Amino acid sequence: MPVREDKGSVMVTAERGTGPNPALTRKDFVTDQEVRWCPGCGDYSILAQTQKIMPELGIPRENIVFISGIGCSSRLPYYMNTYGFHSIHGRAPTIASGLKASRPELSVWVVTGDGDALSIGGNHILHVLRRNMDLQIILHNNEIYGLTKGQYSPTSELGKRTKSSPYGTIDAPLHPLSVAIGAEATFVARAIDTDAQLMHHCLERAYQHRGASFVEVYQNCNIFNDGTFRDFAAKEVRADRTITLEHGKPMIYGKEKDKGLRFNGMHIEVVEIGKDGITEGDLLVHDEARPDPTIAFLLSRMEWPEYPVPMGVFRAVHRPTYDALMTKQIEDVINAEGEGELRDIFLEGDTWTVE
Amino acid sequence: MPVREDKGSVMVTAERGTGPNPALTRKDFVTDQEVRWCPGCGDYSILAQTQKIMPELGIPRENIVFISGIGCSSRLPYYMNTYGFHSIHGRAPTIASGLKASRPELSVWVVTGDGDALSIGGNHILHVLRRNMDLQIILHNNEIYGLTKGQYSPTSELGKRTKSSPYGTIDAPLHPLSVAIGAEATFVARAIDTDAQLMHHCLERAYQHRGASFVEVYQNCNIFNDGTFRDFAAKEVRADRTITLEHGKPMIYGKEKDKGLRFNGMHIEVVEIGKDGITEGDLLVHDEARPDPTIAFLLSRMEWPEYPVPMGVFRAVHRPTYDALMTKQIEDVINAEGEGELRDIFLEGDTWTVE
Amino acid sequence: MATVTTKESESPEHQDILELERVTIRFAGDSGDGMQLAGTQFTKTSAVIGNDISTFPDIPAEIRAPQGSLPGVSGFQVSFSSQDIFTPGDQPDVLVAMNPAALKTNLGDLPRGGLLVVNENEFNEGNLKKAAYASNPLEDGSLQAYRVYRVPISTLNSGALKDSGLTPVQIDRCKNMFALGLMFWMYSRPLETTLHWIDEKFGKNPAVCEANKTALKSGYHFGETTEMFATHYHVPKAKLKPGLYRNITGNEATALGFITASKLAGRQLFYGSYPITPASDVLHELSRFKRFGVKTFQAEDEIAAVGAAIGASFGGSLGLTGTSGPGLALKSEAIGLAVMVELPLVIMDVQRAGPSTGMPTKTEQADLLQAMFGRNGESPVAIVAPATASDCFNMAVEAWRIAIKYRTPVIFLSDAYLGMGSEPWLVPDIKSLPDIDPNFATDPATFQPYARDPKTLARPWGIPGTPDLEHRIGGLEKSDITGNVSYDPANHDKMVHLRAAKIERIAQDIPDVVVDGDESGGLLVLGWGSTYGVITTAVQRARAQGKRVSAAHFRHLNPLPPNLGDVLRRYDQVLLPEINLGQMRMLLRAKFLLDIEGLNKVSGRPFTIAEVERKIAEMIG
Amino acid sequence: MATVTTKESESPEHQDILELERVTIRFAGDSGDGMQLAGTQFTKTSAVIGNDISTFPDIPAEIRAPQGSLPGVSGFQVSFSSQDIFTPGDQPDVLVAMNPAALKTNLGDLPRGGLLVVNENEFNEGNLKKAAYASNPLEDGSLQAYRVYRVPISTLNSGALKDSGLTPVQIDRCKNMFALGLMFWMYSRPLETTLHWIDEKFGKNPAVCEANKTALKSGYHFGETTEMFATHYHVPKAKLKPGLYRNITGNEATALGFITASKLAGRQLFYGSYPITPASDVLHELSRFKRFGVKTFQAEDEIAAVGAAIGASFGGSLGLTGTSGPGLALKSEAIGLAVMVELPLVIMDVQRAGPSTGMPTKTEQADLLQAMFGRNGESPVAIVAPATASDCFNMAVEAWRIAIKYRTPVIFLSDAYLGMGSEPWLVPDIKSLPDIDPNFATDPATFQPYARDPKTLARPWGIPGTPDLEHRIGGLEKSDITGNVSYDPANHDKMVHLRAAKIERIAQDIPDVVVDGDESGGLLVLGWGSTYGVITTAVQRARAQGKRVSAAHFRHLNPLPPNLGDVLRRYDQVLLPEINLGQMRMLLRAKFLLDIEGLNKVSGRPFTIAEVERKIAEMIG
Ligand SMILES: Cc1ncc(C[n+]2csc(CCOP(=O)(O)OP(=O)(O)O)c2C)c(N)n1
Ligand SMILES: Cc1ncc(C[n+]2csc(CCOP(=O)(O)OP(=O)(O)O)c2C)c(N)n1
Ligand code: SF4
Ligand code: SF4
Ligand SMILES: [Mg+2]
Ligand SMILES: [Mg+2]
Repeated sequence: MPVREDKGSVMVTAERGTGPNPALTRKDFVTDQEVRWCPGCGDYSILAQTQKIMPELGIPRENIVFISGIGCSSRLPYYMNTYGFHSIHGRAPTIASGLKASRPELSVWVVTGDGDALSIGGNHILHVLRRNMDLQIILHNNEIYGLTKGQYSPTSELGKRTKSSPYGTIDAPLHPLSVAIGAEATFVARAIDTDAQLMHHCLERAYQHRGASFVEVYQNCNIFNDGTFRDFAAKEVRADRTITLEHGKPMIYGKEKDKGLRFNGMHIEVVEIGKDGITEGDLLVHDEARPDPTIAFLLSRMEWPEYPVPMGVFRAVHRPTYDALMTKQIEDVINAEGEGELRDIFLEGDTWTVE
Repeated sequence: MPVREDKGSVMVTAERGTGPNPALTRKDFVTDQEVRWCPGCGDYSILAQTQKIMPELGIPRENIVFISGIGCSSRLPYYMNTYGFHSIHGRAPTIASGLKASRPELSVWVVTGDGDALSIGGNHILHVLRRNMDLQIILHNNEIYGLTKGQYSPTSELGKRTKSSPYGTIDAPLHPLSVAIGAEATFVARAIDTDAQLMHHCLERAYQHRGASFVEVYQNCNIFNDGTFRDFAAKEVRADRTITLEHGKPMIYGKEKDKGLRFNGMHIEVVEIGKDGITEGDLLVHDEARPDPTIAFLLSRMEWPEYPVPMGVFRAVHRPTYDALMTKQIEDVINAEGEGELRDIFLEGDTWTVE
Repeated sequence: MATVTTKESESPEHQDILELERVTIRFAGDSGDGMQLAGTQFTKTSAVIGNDISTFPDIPAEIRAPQGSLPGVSGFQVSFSSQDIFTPGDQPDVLVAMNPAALKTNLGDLPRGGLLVVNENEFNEGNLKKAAYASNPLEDGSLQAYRVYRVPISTLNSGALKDSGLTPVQIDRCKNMFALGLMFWMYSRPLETTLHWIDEKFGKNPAVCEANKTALKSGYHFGETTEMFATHYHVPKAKLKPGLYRNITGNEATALGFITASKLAGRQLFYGSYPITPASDVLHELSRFKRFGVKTFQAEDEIAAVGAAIGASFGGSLGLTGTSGPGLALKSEAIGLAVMVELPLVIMDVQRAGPSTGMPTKTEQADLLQAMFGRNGESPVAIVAPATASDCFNMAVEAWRIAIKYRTPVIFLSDAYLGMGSEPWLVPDIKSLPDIDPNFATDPATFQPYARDPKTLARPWGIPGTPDLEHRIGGLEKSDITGNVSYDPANHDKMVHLRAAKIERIAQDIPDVVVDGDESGGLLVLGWGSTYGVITTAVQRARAQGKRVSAAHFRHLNPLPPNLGDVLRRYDQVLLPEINLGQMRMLLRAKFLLDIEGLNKVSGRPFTIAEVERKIAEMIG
Repeated sequence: MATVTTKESESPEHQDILELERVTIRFAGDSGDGMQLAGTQFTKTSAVIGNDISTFPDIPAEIRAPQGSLPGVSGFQVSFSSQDIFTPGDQPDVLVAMNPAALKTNLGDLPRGGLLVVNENEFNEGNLKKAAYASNPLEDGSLQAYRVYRVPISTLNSGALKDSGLTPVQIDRCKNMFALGLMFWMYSRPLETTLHWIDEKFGKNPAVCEANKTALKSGYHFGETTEMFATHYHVPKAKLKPGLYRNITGNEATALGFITASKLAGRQLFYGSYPITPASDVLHELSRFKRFGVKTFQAEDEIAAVGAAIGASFGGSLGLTGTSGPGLALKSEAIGLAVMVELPLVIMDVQRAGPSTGMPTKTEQADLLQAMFGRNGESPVAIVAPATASDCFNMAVEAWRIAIKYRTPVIFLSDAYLGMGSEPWLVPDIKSLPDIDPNFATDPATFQPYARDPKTLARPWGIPGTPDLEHRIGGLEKSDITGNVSYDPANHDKMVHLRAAKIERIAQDIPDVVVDGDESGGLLVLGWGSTYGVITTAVQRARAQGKRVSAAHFRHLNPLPPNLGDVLRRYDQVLLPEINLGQMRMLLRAKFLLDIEGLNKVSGRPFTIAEVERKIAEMIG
């Protein structure tokens, strides 16, 4: 089988290249299974972008694997004509870890939901990120449990009324990207179902990054949580209420490109360019490659309406991946000690012969 | 039973008061069980401070509960003459949550290890912190699995050789306080087994804080990981290599009180007071109550030798606790709807009589 | 099965009214067509007018499928009768199919000669394609075996509502009410209950409210005025036990049972749970009941849910957790802890089809052995299983009686069929239910954490907050009496036996199993859990045919009713139908060394009465 | 038990040498006293000189207790013989007690008349108090029933090492070597093996190296020169099967078996595990073997460990996971997934005493029913159990043969007694072991994810990286052949039966159970797992006394050996000793409807031979 050689890339700091696979088109990634999401569900557009990007990455189809947990979002592998594993609730990162660590040449994608990843699966997310296992993790965050018909999730806003919280929730939500950054993530990004271009960009960057790439996608569940992101994500207001981070560029946003973010003492503030003598030069310049994760963390705290909601790549730093280190350690040992012979370990310690 | 009234304290922003309970002494908190840690283990001094502080907090003994998971550290409840529960590996936060949510008047302490809390129990730590359950969580971090005789833990340094990593580990460690802050913790602090006074202070502050208090204690395992903290924590160097955070005070440290931390653009730097015209006024002033957790997060990233290791209270902010909100929600519903009568819910919906 | 009686009478419009003993209707349509609502309303009305009823919703896989597609079909079956009934009926007598997909998926269950009402408007090219019909079944003669009524429900409905001021989409949503109205007419049911319900539900939106009422009435009048239907039917009142009734699903009854236990014990109910089909409804129910002081804790996972319940029990509350099969697997380790610390704990498992994720909305009884043995070491727990939807109430209370009296985890083993199905519930007189004494330890002079009550072998429950009872518990082996950690071999042996003996002692409180039929001889059909209805009906029918067959049902699965072995030995043959591969059968064979025969079906569906009847016939001719 | 033979001979110093058939020595001291080392060295030397041996370490609870305390006592028992032996001996013939606490905890096992060697220096007031002795047992006459040798081991040792240049603490650490030297003399063993080992171990530190050697020799010479010991002993070589031997623990043999399977299959071994006593040693062993390409993944918990193993299996590696009882409970849900996706997977459970945390270092066979049934739904897996420490190797390979051939999870059920105990292992000839064919699917033209091999019912293993075999698997019910998600009732029923039938098919590869003794009639003592040694010995002894009793042992627990039922029916009585409350007994009773008798012990310890002999006598006089 054709295999993308990726062994020994422990110290590689460059990103992985992409390039079209001329033999394949989007259609090659569509399965014969009927798509079973509710009409209008945000999952459709995530699926569409995922299918679209595949031929552009230059990976042989047989080397691609999609692994998911349980949830509406986790049905996605059934619709991707690649290898796929729709596993059990919360455990996709563990299955993906075993697969990637044992077969580093495969391109392994994890598809998960806010409940799957951050409720039952929180611990695995924590550890897969700190290990920097070379996976793409796509979190469909609809701030609700869709599949089980509408209970609140760990990202649902405080006070939300749902089937299981008829008087409103009392537990504060997690910020998925703060959790990821606190867990030593090397790549974190955010996209939204309604912005195909941004999603495409985040998926591509996630693939290019060697290491665990964590992408939160705001996804509308039009049945149980319709419009949660509307306030800042609706077409009419999006430009003024979100900011797309671009590496090396000042943090400017707004329909008129007239707003920016400035670092002021120890916190971040929104300023108007041109007002009070503020120029582009005063603005914070986005540096996704900062080794220290603090600014990325700060960005992960920004919420509408206090701030524009940051989108795009928050952080992309390089650190050896678990799978590559594992491969390398074995190679090093074999180089040093020679390949193992059963006979040698059978005869470890004292032996004796009975005649 | 005498009960400390704590209901309805949802919006309380003040800290909980302490005051000696004249009827009790340290001895009242010692059990008849033989202490079974290795001689010289850092757990002894944590136990000693815990027993010492109890009578000072002013809580009736019968209202105190210690809950632990499994590990050397998790034996601690057996030595505390209070109510205690030595549960199963990683699950102490869940049991403590059920107890505290159902009996908010109790003072519930969680004792855990780096494996117990951050490996198998990572998800529960995440959620108990975001819920801000009013618990004191004391993490004995010895950067090793002690009880199972010396495998690496999620806080062991990269490359560490242990029984299960004879060629060195390949997974980067977690920073427990970064994880906690990323999980929306309202109180995080750090102490060390050899500094009794600091430990006492952190335990006291943890108790005073209403909400989930997360205290990391560096604890020496002299059998399987002796001396991990020695570089910065040994008596001779401690003053120069650690910094004790004090709310409202500039960040000064060093035997001679001649070093400080300054905020420079977007990162923190170590400066010498008096040199290059630097004065106290230039230093960062510690504000544990900052609503934004970013600076606390930044502090949680500081490591020797690049930086002095911060000790003491990193963050202490107020947010309603889960247990209090739960109590209040029930009270509000009862006030609005009246106390429940079985008859009413038996007869919900349409009923009919058969004669 | 509809039994046509001879009595006929005339309606004003010269249509016939036939009196029937029992009718089973299935409403089927797209998930968006409101079939569950139509079914529920039909059920309520039938109950209110005095029929015995039984229902079963057939909800599609958890994902919403595209409109008109086969996986998107949703069904609701209701059986109503003038006699006691125990199941929602094997096969419908009437199928209401709102679109081609609904017809396709459900027609197989309609017996030849059955009544088929179709919404002919939906049989257009697009929908036929979605349902994978090559040709239109309404046209191609493939429905000849049925009594087909083609009703243009969509257009009749929109016609009736053209002046309602609603959008076309809103109007279309009312067509379930039109269909319901038609069925109400067909089975001589009054409209009041549903009209009242519409008022309550849509009161805030007068236009929608009016439209729904109009649609309902239009459906009814369509039946009355059109000449399409030559006959309509009447099912007289059933002779139920006198009293006040409501309709209840098993999950609702379970929730009420748990709250009732908490009231009877005078202790707060604490429910730790993580949502999972088909158990989530109990979480939804209980979280509505804050005014009872019930605390519901939606945990991060099943382990946290049971952990929190154990913590609550340690604190003296009724620590309850609930889930379905995969969640029970996750709780195994913590249930073992509860066995070791001997605290009251109830674990509800609403079983669904497995293994693994399986078929989440389908029923099965295959978690029994997991409940018995799914923990490391010798780790006995008590198990109870309700027999019917309303029996869920009784067994939920019973689970708590056992848990509290014996300080033990108790697994409450329900299933999707019971949990989602409904039947009339004779509302109990609360005063008639005996209190449950938590019997807390309070006396420091005599308190020993692992001393035991000589009769029950239960240890004392000494809760935090009680002065001078401070003590430590945990998962390491405990020393007898003191509860200190002990590695003593003899002590371990003793404790393993004590824990087993304690569970056995529960049998002293369990009623003997009662046989319905002959005292001995012939065939005994034995059952546990949700097979009660089919077994009872099948055995009654076989006896009516003069067969020597009896039935017995037990609700306590561990320990078993004390007389069970004696009873089994009295019969020539014993048959045990189970919705699994013979799990209880294995336990009984091992215990009693009797060659019990199994009838096993694992298709995600309950047995049909006919299946049990057939097996009886096979065994005794 | 030591059998004194008549032959006597004289040593140069006029001490007697008695020839014995078998001797059992227990070394006991504080955890810090190096008893495990002393015991291991004694074992090695005995093995090297040709005795058959069997050992069992008795390690204290997981926490290091204070020096000299009762919970801090560590023991190591070694039995060596000129005959085949199967167990480390019921009771020691000799007890070496390095301090009062060791005496207190171990004396109960020494038979009256047994040899007792005590380090009298440690019997001071402080140590006596720590061991809760009211008076000094060396002085108060309480040891009269034993042959007591009071040796001032500490002072003799420090005297010998006074010029070693070591600190007093370092010197004291050598006293285990002194004691060992003394035992070597007493049982006529050469010092070479241990001297060699000391060189290897302490080579880098010459002073310590020399000191240990000196201590060892001093102990030996002390025996030779002192007049304290009138006799020493000789145990001739055993008549073992010819070949190359090494000493091996069950956990070591297990690890080697797994690596061997990986070599035989030509596929990488991937071990996902979370540390837990007594399974961790397999993780430690496998992580040393990177040069075999073994990948060990220390996961964040047991669920992640099994998840990773499943992922590795999906990728075509040998996905292995290992744990002990509580960890198996946590893995339940994921094992159910592996059942549904039908991938090869081996799950090792080194059983320990439960329930819950139980007694982590103690042995038990009480996870059998958890292994069989601890999952939701009908979720069958294969189960194998090794009989002895060295048999762990065979069964580890066998587990993989089954897993790969039948595409199924296989549970490998070892226990603390096997895992930690050791015995000589006849090193196998690697070439004699047949290859294991992973038999991957590669042909897109014929590939169907859930098509089945007609003989094994296994589905194809088509791994990522194979062009045009792209497919999706998962935990929802699968459609026969295509593997698509299916809610079809008939399909579910079929798949449940297929999965069960596939596991049953494994029986076609399982050897018949072989009886040791009579073909039929009388009593059959049946066993599985680690009871092999005691049962074999007890039955041999009973037969030697002319009793009509036979033994049979099986290593395949699910499915069972095909002839098992027939065999059982041939005997008048069947006895099944188990270290649980009768778990296999229940399964066999249910399956064969035979009234099998149980002998059950749940004290965290293996049976003694005497216990089995007693039961045999009770049953057949
Ligand atoms: C062990 C287990 N527990 C619970 C469930 C039920 N369950 C399935 S998906 C889900 C949550 C889905 O939420 P999310 O991950 O946000 O996915 P979404 O449906 O919103 O895309 C739950 C609770 C399960 N399948 N397995
Ligand atoms: C379910 C389960 N898995 C594994 C174990 C084994 N185990 C006990 S403690 C422990 C780790 C201890 O490490 P830590 O929490 O750091 O505590 P320490 O002993 O270092 O204080 C492990 C792996 C267990 N008891 N239960
Ligand atoms: S329930 Fe919500 S998330 Fe699930 S498919 Fe429907 S719209 Fe999408
Ligand atoms: S092993 Fe380490 S952590 Fe455990 S008791 Fe000993 S010194 Fe302390
Ligand atoms: Mg979601
Ligand atoms: Mg630790």
